[in-house]
Amino acid sequence: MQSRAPHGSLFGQEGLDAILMGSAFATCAVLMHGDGVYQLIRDQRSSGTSTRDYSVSYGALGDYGVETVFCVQEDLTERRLVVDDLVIPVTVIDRAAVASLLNDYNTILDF
Amino acid sequence: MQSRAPHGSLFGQEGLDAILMGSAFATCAVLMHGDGVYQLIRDQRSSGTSTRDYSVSYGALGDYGVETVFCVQEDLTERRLVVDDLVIPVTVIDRAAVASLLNDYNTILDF
Amino acid sequence: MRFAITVHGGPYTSQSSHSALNFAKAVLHEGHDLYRVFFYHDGVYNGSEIMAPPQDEIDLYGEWRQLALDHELDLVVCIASALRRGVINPTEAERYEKSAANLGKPFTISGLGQLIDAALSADRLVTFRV
Amino acid sequence: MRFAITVHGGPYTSQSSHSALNFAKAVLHEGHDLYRVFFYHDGVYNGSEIMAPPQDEIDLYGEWRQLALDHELDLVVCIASALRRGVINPTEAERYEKSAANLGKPFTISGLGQLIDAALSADRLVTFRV
Amino acid sequence: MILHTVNKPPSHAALSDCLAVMASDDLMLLIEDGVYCLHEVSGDSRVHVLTPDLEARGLWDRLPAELTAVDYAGFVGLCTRVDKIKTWA
Amino acid sequence: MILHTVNKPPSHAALSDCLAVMASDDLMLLIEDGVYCLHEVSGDSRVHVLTPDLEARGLWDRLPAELTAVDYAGFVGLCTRVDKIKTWA
Repeated sequence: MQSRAPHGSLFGQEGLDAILMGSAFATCAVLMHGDGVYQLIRDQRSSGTSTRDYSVSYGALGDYGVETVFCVQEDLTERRLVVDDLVIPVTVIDRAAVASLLNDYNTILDF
Repeated sequence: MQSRAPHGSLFGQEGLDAILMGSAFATCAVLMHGDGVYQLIRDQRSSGTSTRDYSVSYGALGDYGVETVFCVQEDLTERRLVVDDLVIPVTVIDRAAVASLLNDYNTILDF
Repeated sequence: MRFAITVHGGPYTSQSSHSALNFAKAVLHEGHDLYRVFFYHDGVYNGSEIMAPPQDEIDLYGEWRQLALDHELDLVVCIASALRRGVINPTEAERYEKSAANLGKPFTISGLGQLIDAALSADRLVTFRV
Repeated sequence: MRFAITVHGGPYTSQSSHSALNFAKAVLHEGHDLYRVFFYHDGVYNGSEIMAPPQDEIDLYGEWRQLALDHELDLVVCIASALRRGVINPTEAERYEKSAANLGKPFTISGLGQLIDAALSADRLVTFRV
Repeated sequence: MILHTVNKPPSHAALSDCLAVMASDDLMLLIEDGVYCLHEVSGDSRVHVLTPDLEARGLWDRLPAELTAVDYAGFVGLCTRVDKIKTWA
Repeated sequence: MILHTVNKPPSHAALSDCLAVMASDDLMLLIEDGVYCLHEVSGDSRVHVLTPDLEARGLWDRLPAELTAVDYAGFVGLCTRVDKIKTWA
């Protein structure tokens, strides 16, 4: 579960590394929660900040066997984002559905 | 200007160190802003967390020549605090008065 | 029951190291197993043996070290997190031609697979975040 | 005009180091003086010469080092912040009986008075926070 | 059944994010700076508070009656009562 | 006259804390994750936005017309126009 904006801190980038590693050993899904959805915005160009643009690596999740990337509709709306703004296809759920999603998995890795 | 809660991070403790050092060289005042007011709550006992209780060091500010410790009334009210809850006497100002306070000093050190 | 712990915060900077240490002691005191403590993000700084905290503050590296020796704990710093932050053992110091190494025993450097293994092998994974 | 910069964030972990470096370059490029860069809190980790970031990422220590050499900058890490976080030079390593030192040149270790001096001596102090 | 830990004061999104997705039989534990949230969750019997963090912040005498104080052993005990732990920060 | 920098997204208190104390002739610069606040301050001509941070976050084409984009040289220039800098984080 990713909850931080990219570039400002390394949590998103190191969180994605953990997701990619986890998918090699178990069935994984990713929930981009709250500010975490910012990580998926298209056309990030970080040459001017000297940080790494790792958003393209989300495109590789499918190859790693990650089933689904979830976003919360309310998180998108509050941030004036729509699914077409994002670098990969996502499954949009209502905030009310997050509780049951968390129940569907054995372990939660938080970043 | 202190803006973080104590114990959870080291910003408050290291910020106070900077205030004490600064008072040796220049006229200083301290504004405990937002969550920063939590640093002044009485009777902090940190033996169970293994963090340092530095709140008592605020009592030494007067000896170091720090003129005034300011708190914002709205910050206190939102946190259900009154001046009697605090470890030192403070000067309470309205949020509307912060702008002119910032203008009264040459440099602002933020923590 | 078998526990695993992940620590994300740097020592002293964030309370997460203190909390994780106190939680680890309670896990062991309550008679549970502690499968591994995995240090990720700034948590890897906990493994530096060259920290010199003030005498009246807790020695976090020393506390982790003693707890691990007393209970044969597996303390692992993530290699990717550690390399970029300058927490390295003599092997990595030589490989990357660095002037010194600072990772203290019994901390070891390993990959993210150790985090996934801990998450899958333990009954409960508890993360201490910044 | 004379600038001073304070950095609170750890390298890579927080963007504040990247931002401070880019800002410092712009200050110099625009023809201003840069009186001092003072590293406080986790900012002191910027002075570690044993960081080994991935090859395709910026080498923050190396960039600070080169900028300081090119422009005779004063890069100071706060001694109190640095000691507790394990960023030390050979003198401190000996004093505290530590196995290694990791502070790279031209970074120096000094007291908080250097921050106050920078705040008073510079026309503008800019802080890069976490 | 999930144990949710919250370690940030009410000025951060952590508490409201947590409350928005917490199930009725889930448990919450306020730790670190999360203990400043105690007024915001008064009356919610799902909520526990870590005593050492409460004492460190001078809030020991402010605990609302409906909340349960636990020490680190109690924190471990809460973990054994649930299936997994979700952290909000 | 003060330059206020904000480096956190709207989910944090930094922006609202800043707006609450900003004088009418002060300036604001959104940097780092602060650039996500651009919708919240649209129409406020005191506000500047750091271009490299905007580009890094994929927001370059979303800048409201009333806001001014500046590069790092422009950031330095803003510092010379004010008496001091206040940072919100």
